[in-house]
Amino acid sequence: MAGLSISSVTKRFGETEVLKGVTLDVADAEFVSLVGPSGCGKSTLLRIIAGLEDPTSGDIAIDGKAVTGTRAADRNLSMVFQSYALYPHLTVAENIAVPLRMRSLSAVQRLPLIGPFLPGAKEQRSEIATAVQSATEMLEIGPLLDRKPGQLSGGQRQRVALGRALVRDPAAFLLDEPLSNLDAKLRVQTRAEIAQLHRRLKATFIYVTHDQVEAMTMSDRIAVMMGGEILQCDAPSVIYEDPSNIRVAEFIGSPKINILPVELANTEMTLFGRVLGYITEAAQAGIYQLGLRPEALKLTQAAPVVTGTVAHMENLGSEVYAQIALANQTSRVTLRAAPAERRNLRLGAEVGLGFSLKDGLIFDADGKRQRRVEVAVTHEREVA
Amino acid sequence: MAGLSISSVTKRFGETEVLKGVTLDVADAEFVSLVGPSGCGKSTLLRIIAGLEDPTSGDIAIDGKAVTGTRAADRNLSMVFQSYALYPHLTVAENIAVPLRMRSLSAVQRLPLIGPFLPGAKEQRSEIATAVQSATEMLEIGPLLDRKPGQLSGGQRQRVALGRALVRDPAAFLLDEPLSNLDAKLRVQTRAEIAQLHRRLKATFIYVTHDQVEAMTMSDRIAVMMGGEILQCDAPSVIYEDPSNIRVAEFIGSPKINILPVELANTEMTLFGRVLGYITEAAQAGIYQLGLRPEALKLTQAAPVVTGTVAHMENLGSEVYAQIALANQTSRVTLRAAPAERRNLRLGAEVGLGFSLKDGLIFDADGKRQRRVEVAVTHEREVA
Amino acid sequence: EDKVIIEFAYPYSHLFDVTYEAMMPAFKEAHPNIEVKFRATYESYEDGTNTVLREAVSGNLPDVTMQGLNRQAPLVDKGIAQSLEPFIAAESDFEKDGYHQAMLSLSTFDNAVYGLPFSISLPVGYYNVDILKEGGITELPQTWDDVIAACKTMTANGIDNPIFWGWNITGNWFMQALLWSQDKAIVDNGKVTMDSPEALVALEQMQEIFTECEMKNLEWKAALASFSAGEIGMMFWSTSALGAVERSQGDFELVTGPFPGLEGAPKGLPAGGNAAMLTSTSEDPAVREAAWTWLKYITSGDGAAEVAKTTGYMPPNKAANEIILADFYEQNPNKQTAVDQLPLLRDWLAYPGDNGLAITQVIYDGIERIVTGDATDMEELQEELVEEIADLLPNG
Amino acid sequence: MTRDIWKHLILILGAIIVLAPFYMMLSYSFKSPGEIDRGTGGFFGAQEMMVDPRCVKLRDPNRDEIAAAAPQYPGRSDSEIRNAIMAQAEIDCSTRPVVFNYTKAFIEAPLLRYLLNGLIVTASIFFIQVLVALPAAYALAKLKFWGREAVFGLVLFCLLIPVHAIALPLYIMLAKVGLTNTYVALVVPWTISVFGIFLMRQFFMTVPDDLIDAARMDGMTELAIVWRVMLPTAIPALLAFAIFSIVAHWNDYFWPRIVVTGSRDLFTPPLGLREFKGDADGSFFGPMMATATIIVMPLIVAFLVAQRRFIEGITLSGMK
Amino acid sequence: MAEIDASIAARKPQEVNRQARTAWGLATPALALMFLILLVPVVVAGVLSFTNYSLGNSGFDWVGFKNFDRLFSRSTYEKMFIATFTYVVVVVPISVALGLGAALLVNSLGRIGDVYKTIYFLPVMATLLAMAIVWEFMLHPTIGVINQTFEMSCGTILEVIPFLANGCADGFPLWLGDRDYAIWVLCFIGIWQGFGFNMVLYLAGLTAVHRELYHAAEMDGAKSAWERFRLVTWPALGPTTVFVVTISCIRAFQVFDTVEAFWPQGGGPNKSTYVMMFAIFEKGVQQNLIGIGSAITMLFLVFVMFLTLIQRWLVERKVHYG
Ligand SMILES: Nc1ncnc2c1ncn2[C@@H]1O[C@H](COP(=O)(O)OP(=O)(O)OP(=O)(O)O)[C@@H](O)[C@H]1O
Ligand SMILES: Nc1ncnc2c1ncn2[C@@H]1O[C@H](COP(=O)(O)OP(=O)(O)OP(=O)(O)O)[C@@H](O)[C@H]1O
Ligand SMILES: [Mg+2]
Ligand SMILES: [Mg+2]
Repeated sequence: MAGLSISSVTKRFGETEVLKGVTLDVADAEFVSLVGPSGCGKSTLLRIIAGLEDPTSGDIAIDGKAVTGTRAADRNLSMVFQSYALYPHLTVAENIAVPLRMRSLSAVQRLPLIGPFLPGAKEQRSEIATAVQSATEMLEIGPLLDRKPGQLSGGQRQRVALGRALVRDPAAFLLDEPLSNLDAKLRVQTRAEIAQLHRRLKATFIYVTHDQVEAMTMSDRIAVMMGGEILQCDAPSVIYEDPSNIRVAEFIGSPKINILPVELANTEMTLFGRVLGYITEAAQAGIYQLGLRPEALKLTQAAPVVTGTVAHMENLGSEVYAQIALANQTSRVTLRAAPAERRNLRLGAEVGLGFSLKDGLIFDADGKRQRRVEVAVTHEREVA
Repeated sequence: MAGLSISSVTKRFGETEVLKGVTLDVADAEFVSLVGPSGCGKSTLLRIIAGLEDPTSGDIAIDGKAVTGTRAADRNLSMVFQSYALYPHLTVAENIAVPLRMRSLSAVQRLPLIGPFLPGAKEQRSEIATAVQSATEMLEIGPLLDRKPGQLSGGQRQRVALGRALVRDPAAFLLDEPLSNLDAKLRVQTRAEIAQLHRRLKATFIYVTHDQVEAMTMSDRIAVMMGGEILQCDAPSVIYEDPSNIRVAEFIGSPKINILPVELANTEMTLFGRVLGYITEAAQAGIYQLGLRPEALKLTQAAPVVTGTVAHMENLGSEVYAQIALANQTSRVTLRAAPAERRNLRLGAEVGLGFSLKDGLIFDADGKRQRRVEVAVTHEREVA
Repeated sequence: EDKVIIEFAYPYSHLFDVTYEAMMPAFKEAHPNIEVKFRATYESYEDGTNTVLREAVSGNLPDVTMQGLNRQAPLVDKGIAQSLEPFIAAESDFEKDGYHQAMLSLSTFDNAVYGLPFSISLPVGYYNVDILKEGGITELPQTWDDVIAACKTMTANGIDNPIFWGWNITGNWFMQALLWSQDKAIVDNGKVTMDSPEALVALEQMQEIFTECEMKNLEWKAALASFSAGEIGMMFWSTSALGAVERSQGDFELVTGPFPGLEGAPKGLPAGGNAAMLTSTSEDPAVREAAWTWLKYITSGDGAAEVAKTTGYMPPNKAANEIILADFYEQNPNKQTAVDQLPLLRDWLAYPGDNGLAITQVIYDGIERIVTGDATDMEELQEELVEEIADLLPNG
Repeated sequence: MTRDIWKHLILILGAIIVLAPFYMMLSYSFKSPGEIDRGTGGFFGAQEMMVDPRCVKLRDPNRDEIAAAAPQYPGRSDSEIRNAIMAQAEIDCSTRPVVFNYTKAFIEAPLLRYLLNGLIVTASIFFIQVLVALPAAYALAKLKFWGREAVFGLVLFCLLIPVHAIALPLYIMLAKVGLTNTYVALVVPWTISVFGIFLMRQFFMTVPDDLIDAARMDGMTELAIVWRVMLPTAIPALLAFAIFSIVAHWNDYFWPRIVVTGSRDLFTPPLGLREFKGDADGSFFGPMMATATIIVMPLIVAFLVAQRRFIEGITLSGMK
Repeated sequence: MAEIDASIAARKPQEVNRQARTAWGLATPALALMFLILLVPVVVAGVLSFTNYSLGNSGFDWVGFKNFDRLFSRSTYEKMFIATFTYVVVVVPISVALGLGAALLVNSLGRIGDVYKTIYFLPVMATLLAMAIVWEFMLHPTIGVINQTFEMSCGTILEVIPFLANGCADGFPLWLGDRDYAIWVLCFIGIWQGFGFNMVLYLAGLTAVHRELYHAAEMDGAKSAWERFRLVTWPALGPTTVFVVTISCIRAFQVFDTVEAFWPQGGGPNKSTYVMMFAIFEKGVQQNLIGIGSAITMLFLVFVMFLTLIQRWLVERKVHYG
């Protein structure tokens, strides 16, 4: 149980600088998700925390103690590898038991022939067996205990890798996309199990994922990483609702946030030449970007802010995403609608869209969030 | 361009029967997604179609011709492996070029030293280079062309694997979870590219995925596989809205469908002792199961069908899932709500729920969909 | 009672194991307090010498060792073998034990005896009477000219392989045989006499035999096999191989005959075989005495008799004849041939200096060039050999 | 299937060439000396009775013995008596060649003892070699450290050193500490196998780094990684090494003959062959071939057992 | 900034030390034994190569480079180089290729392949001393099976082959006693004895090939076995090949046992098989000229080291590990 502190860690592979000074403090028992585009350096950061890779510069501290120079085996961390890295010669049960055997049995007790007969070994072995048993049951791989990794499906391998990490009680867990190959049902279930484990063990978690649902639902904080830097690290709702950067806003949320160009001149904010409102405080005039989540857009017949035609529809069953090609513009916006609204959203149908400006996020031309720009709304156009 | 027909294929690994008679016809240019729990046999089926594994019994036909005994290389299919299976000694560019080189260059033209100087080789080589170029640009791995797979991140490897499959124009594409390690943004983008490729090439696709959004949005049909059998294969909306089996209904949709026990006696349907409606046609009396999607449940103060307390909340930013522990019952139901409704959904808050019976799916005790049970609704309790 | 243990090593187990086994019971009876520990046998004479040299450096020499006759000199030079004179002096009736004087001289260096010969062999002719008959030869040849003539007759009569001449026997044995035939020692006064006219005669004689008889360059195992298989008419070789030839002899009549000479009978022939040397490093007089007792026992009387009976070698000591039957040789006429040649017995000489063995090799290579037809001009060859040998001599 | 037939044809042709000498060896181990030298008798030889010369020679009577035996042969001359005794001896000493060859192998050369020595020596050598070489190979393959290239260069250099060239200094070193003519002398010079280091290093290079990292996360020390991860995943390579090491030292003729100059009790199996070697005086090929056949048998059995463990594609199957 | 730099500077060596310490720790037993058992004797040999030491002598004289000087002036040593090179150049490529070929064929046959595996490995397992005797019998010019087999072809259609025609007319080669054939016989036996071992090494190497890669190659249209070999097998066998080639080369340079068994005296007809190791043995052991023997050893080492370096430089660049 320990906090982690990562200070200005950089990492180069030859010419390429993969991490460009990452600083992150993770409190004891905190669950931090690490999200970011593929190749941004998440796995590398994890490996550096684990001590498997040396940072080019910067320091890692676990529980306040600098661990530079401490071997991975001595950092007492547990990790799921993106590539699983199962021991090919061991069965599922043995794979999962390895970290326990390594840490709880003495070298003598581990000996193949005499080991089992040493004093104390028997109890410990049965303890290990119990732990393995409960881990495999939780991950629904109970019937596979005697298989070798080569005889497992992709998802089963991933679960074994997860089991091997979760069976212990380390200072912190480092999980690198541990659920990517699981089906939705199992994923939800495992997510819940991990969350529960987190609560029970009060362990620190660093959790790399591409699944925003996972990140949003499990984390205390989400760290959004891009191009080797952490752009923002905040509570999930803050990340979603109050991103400090347009790249964070664009990255989080699916479908992607709609970005519309707005202009600020004097105190007027205009979209496609149409005044949206007046700003209360003076701000630099110029082109700004207005971010609107798909759920912020509403279909409306009466006095729509923008109009367009339905260009594309995606029906997820529980909801519908519609892409609307804006009239007289090249850009499209995406709208999230309830299945019931499908009848209004036939392809090619003309629709009007409205939104409440308070749901909008304003960024400057560089993508920096402009929190100071407060808009006094002139005409509300919400639909019921 | 060809249809695929899989007829009663079975597969055993030693004792375990992995496929228990799978029959599936895929039309030419159709896009079929294969979903199902981890370990249900999806990859195995794909490998059998590809000709990499022999079925224990059953037949595969491509384009009407039985391909039993035809080698994988001669079936002209393209595949993404769940484990990527990149050639470790080749660069990204070379990896992607392999299928083109193998099929468009003659053995002599491929020779390392003299090959490039043979007549026609130069044009073909530049054609290949162009194809590789466009594939890598589409997948955003352009800058990595000269790296070896060992120097790539997990998601980058997956994209290379995908590139290698998509660079060709085969009879059919077999993709085994090709996007599992990509971030949401890239995933949406790649999904769109694959959909576009599908339209452009009019190729047949069999697409294994755990991501329901992918399955729902890309497919012409979704085949739901469980325990080595295909339970249902239908258009996405049918699968979601009109599943023929409770296992399909439970598997598709996240959060999971809520299942409540209802009783049918005479012509009355009751839930927890409360009459929901009357059935028009006579049906066998007994216990049935009522399936209600989370979005079918509505918060209501006025005359709720069931009441309960909020037990757990998950905020995804764009929407909120609330688990409601039903009053006087052990079971919980999940509710999908808009972020705006969050204020009503504080943990521990008492809430009333209503639903429209026409949104409910009725299954018998064995989980078979009971389509004949038509309910004459007595009291509608929808909320505005 | 005090048991004295001595260690003893000898070459060629399958030839001599039986000899020692046969003499052990009598020895044990005569000297119950001496225990002889047999060391691992030497694989060959060369191996024997090398092993002793190594053991001399590392300090674990056996008490008594059997060495090839031509290998004694280096061991004496290097001070590893010890003079037997003190022991001989202490024996009252040593001469009576009846060593052939010629044999004793084989192991005498600077007028001191360093070894006692144990088993002696001489070059002889092995003849396949059936082939000779088929080839039209009825008389055993007496000179090399006879041999060559016989070859020609036989070849004319369709015999493919008339002869094998054992030039490749270790230590330039046959070269020395041709020189001794002319009563010339190959080492004289510390000089190798390869530059003598006799040496040239020897070389030319060899060339004549090899070419005129169209002799194939066989390796010795192949030669012995060929002869045993009845493919070769005449084989000139050591008597010691008689046992092996008889053992695997095919269906033909075998006789041995005296070694031919250049003109008439040879004037001398080099002795092959091995001699027992004292190499004990023990300070204990009892051990040394026991070693001498053993050494004397095996080379005289009872011991020597077993050599005659169990091997193709001749016993080193006349006393042996008292123990074996007088008509032993009548019953084994093929073994008689060598005995008949005993008066011709001469030293199998070692070349002087550290390079002695290298000189052996130079001459071996030279002869090989004759067999393979690589060297045709014998004078030239002689010159080359002389030059190379001069290079290798201690003061050369 | 036709492809396979074609493969079988090639392989069988190769097998015939490879096997021919073994066929001969086995055949010789059955035959009498004459049949061997003459190349007759087919595969199994005619198995006519043959006389064991050693047995006969040992019964060759001396003058005294003939005198002692004289009463049994009244009226015969000494040489007639000797003839009679020898005739009886020849009858008593007759055996079938196959029996002769194999009994010689086991009795004249106490082959069982030699085989046991061989077992002790090869097993100890292999055990120590693995113990020493594997950690070094692992360090060279998977750890980054200053001087790695130099160490590897040294390994390569040592690979070049021919045993024959260093045998003498080694022998003297061992003699100086009084170890010649001991098992130790047979084992110690081979405890370091640069061959093994090089071989295992090459195979360790192909083990994925992630696997090693996983082991580190699981709390294994580097030494534990060597035995618990590298070794099991490189089992085929280890088997290849085992085969090499065991074959080389089981059959080694050169070194044992240098250090074992004392009692024959320390002989390793191939030295048993020398019992029948006579060079220019003629060797005993039948028993020699019988010995050779017996010597190679345990190796063949070991190989058959070992090759069952050549499992396919073990290294990467736990990886994505 | 300065602080950070200082901390980097302070930490870096310590961290490198950690890996290095473990690594050295793991390698130390091997290194210690290597020095004691291999390098010390080599140094001793190096020193002796400047002397005229002979075993049993109480001392020795320094002779400078005389021993080395000798090596280059005698025609015998020229033959030594020719024999050694011929052997290496013939045996290495063929035994590596045959080993690889056999491994691939055997591997593709599955269980039945085990039979061939065992058979091909027999020559490696057999005691050379005994096998040499068998070969001598087989190669016997008249009663050996080889020439007898050739003789059977006399008078048949096979006689159109010049080799057989000559043999039928003038007798078949003496093989071991024939200066034109001896070296080839030596090579043949070297290959016969060695390729099985290469096969086993390659078989071990083949187990490290990811099976899924073959599937990928199939899907990519690698139809022929050759294409799959080029695309998957050969690159995956890179590390094995480096090993096999290096070892085969070194073993070929060190060929000795066969020569000693066949031609214990002199190194073959007209020194046609007088390979380097035999020269070392002949001088250093047989003739007890330790000085010259050591000099040849030194030359041998320098020489083979040089070639190994070149070869590694050529091969290693192209090999992909893991
Ligand atoms: N070689 C094998 N031996 C035994 N069982 C195997 C073997 N390969 C796969 N299986 C089993 O077959 C079943 C189906 O495997 P498959 O890989 O097809 O699953 P999948 O549907 O692709 O699962 P996932 O979504 O986890 O990849 C699994 O339960 C797996 O354990
Ligand atoms: N050994 C290496 N040599 C060079 N570049 C490397 C090496 N390993 C990784 N990289 C690069 O470093 C970057 C970060 O890799 P990393 O594995 O940390 O990404 P990631 O965030 O985990 O991505 P993903 O989500 O795709 O797994 C990538 O661009 C990758 O190409
Ligand atoms: Mg990653
Ligand atoms: Mg799968």
